[in-house]
Amino acid sequence: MRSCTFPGRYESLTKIASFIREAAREAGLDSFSIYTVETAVDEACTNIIEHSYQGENKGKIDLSCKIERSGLTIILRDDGIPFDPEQVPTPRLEGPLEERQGRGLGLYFMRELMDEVRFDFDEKTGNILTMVKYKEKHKG
Amino acid sequence: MRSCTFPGRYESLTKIASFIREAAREAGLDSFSIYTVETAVDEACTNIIEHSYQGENKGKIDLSCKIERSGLTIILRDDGIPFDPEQVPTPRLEGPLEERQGRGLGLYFMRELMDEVRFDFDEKTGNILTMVKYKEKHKG
Amino acid sequence: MEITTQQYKHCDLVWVSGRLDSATSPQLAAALQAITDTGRFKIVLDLSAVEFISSAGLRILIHAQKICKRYNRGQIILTNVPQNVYAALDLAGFTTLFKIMNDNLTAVGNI
Amino acid sequence: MEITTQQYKHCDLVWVSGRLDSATSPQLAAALQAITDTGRFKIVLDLSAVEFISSAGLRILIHAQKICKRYNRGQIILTNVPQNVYAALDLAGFTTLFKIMNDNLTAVGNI
Ligand SMILES: Nc1ncnc2c1ncn2[C@@H]1O[C@H](COP(=O)(O)OP(=O)(O)O)[C@@H](O)[C@H]1O
Ligand SMILES: Nc1ncnc2c1ncn2[C@@H]1O[C@H](COP(=O)(O)OP(=O)(O)O)[C@@H](O)[C@H]1O
Repeated sequence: MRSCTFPGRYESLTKIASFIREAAREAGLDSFSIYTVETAVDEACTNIIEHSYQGENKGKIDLSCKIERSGLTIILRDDGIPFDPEQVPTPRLEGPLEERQGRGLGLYFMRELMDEVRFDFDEKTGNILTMVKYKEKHKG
Repeated sequence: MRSCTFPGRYESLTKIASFIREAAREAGLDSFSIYTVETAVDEACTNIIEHSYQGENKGKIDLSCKIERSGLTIILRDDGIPFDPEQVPTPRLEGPLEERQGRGLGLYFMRELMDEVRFDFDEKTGNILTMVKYKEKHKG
Repeated sequence: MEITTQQYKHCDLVWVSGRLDSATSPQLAAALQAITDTGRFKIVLDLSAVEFISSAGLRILIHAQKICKRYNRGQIILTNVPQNVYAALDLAGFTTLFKIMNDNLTAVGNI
Repeated sequence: MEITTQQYKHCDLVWVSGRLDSATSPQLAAALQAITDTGRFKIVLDLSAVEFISSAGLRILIHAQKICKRYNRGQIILTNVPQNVYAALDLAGFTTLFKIMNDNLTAVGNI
């Protein structure tokens, strides 16, 4: 278990990426899986800053990683507002340019790129996002 | 003194170029001078085929080289028609595109690129073109 | 992140390096807008040196593509797209919205 | 001598290698005419691999340039001109009659 706390601003994303790549490497993920984990965590942290805290420098992001035999578990904690992930529509991935949106891809990316994505909201613990990436052989 | 006879056709130009580059190298000319000699000889041989023989495969070109301490002397001989080099006008090297000609550059190139250019026409010997290129230090 | 822009007669070539995330994407947005603001809508975007792209980066691309393609004025062509960046484009369903070419010469010649 | 032609939307890129003398220049003339005969008059001519050019080769270039520039239709831009080839162009007073550029991308982008 390794943990680190980062200030809730976009500048932190580079450091968060290094931290998470390092953990993913140690967990034995292949290089493309490392990239997908980096992407999912970037999307999650961006959402915490943008939506949960509703802006930069409003709060912190706690990041913990558990390296297990089966893969990597990532836990992100923040003290911003909760939300209902079930209410978020899946983005439109086909159709003409004018009907496509640059918004609404983050959650979709997280779900597509990680094997498990779970949100827990609690007054005491704050918002907790748990994401798991399995190694190839532990999938399915 | 080295000599070689080539069939009077454009295909010979590559072989003539190799022959003359080799001689120029042995004469101790610098690499740009070698290129200028190659050019002058190409122009001279093209003129022999085109103007003196008035076409390909009408006669031969005798090429001789004298390597001297001061540089390289090249002698080209053919049995075609004579002409008066004095009657050839110098080409126009300035002015707008429409007034410029692709023709008439060969003789000018030979004279510019070589240190000496002399034509001798004689019923018995045929047409003889003598061109000399001096090494840098023997110039002027 | 570094961005360089080269203006040609027919188009502009933009080269961007580093991470395209929420922190840096506004710089790319500004560079592209600087071009479209002058009425130039044919842009070749060389992604060879992009190490990472998030949905924030993709958002910039699709927004700029909408600006460029409006009224058939132009387009953004992507070149030298690294495998990881391509995977992100693909996941977002964006690969059909951009011409993707192997080199800048082909893109500049055909835009 | 080898000649390859690449057609772009805006122009054609012609790459020629070897000797441009009286024997081979007609091939280049034919390649250029094949392009201009289809009504395309913007040609980038990459001379990087030309080892030698005589006045016969220069003649082809100026003739094709006249065809391309007539009625402001287009032009031939020369790229990657080797030093020896440049010297021949210069001797003929042709360097002012062609745009000479360092690379194909710049030429294709600006023709
Ligand atoms: N951590 C979060 N806290 C609060 N709201 C969130 C969070 N993550 C996502 N959301 C909500 O879900 C929506 C979709 O998020 P996402 O798919 O990342 O796209 P985008 O951020 O571009 O809107 C957001 O607009 C926001 O309303
Ligand atoms: N070897 C030659 N024999 C006969 N006439 C020649 C010869 N060389 C040159 N000439 C004449 O001189 C003219 C100019 O020659 P040149 O400068 O090489 O240009 P071009 O060959 O393009 O006409 C030729 O058109 C031809 O009339």
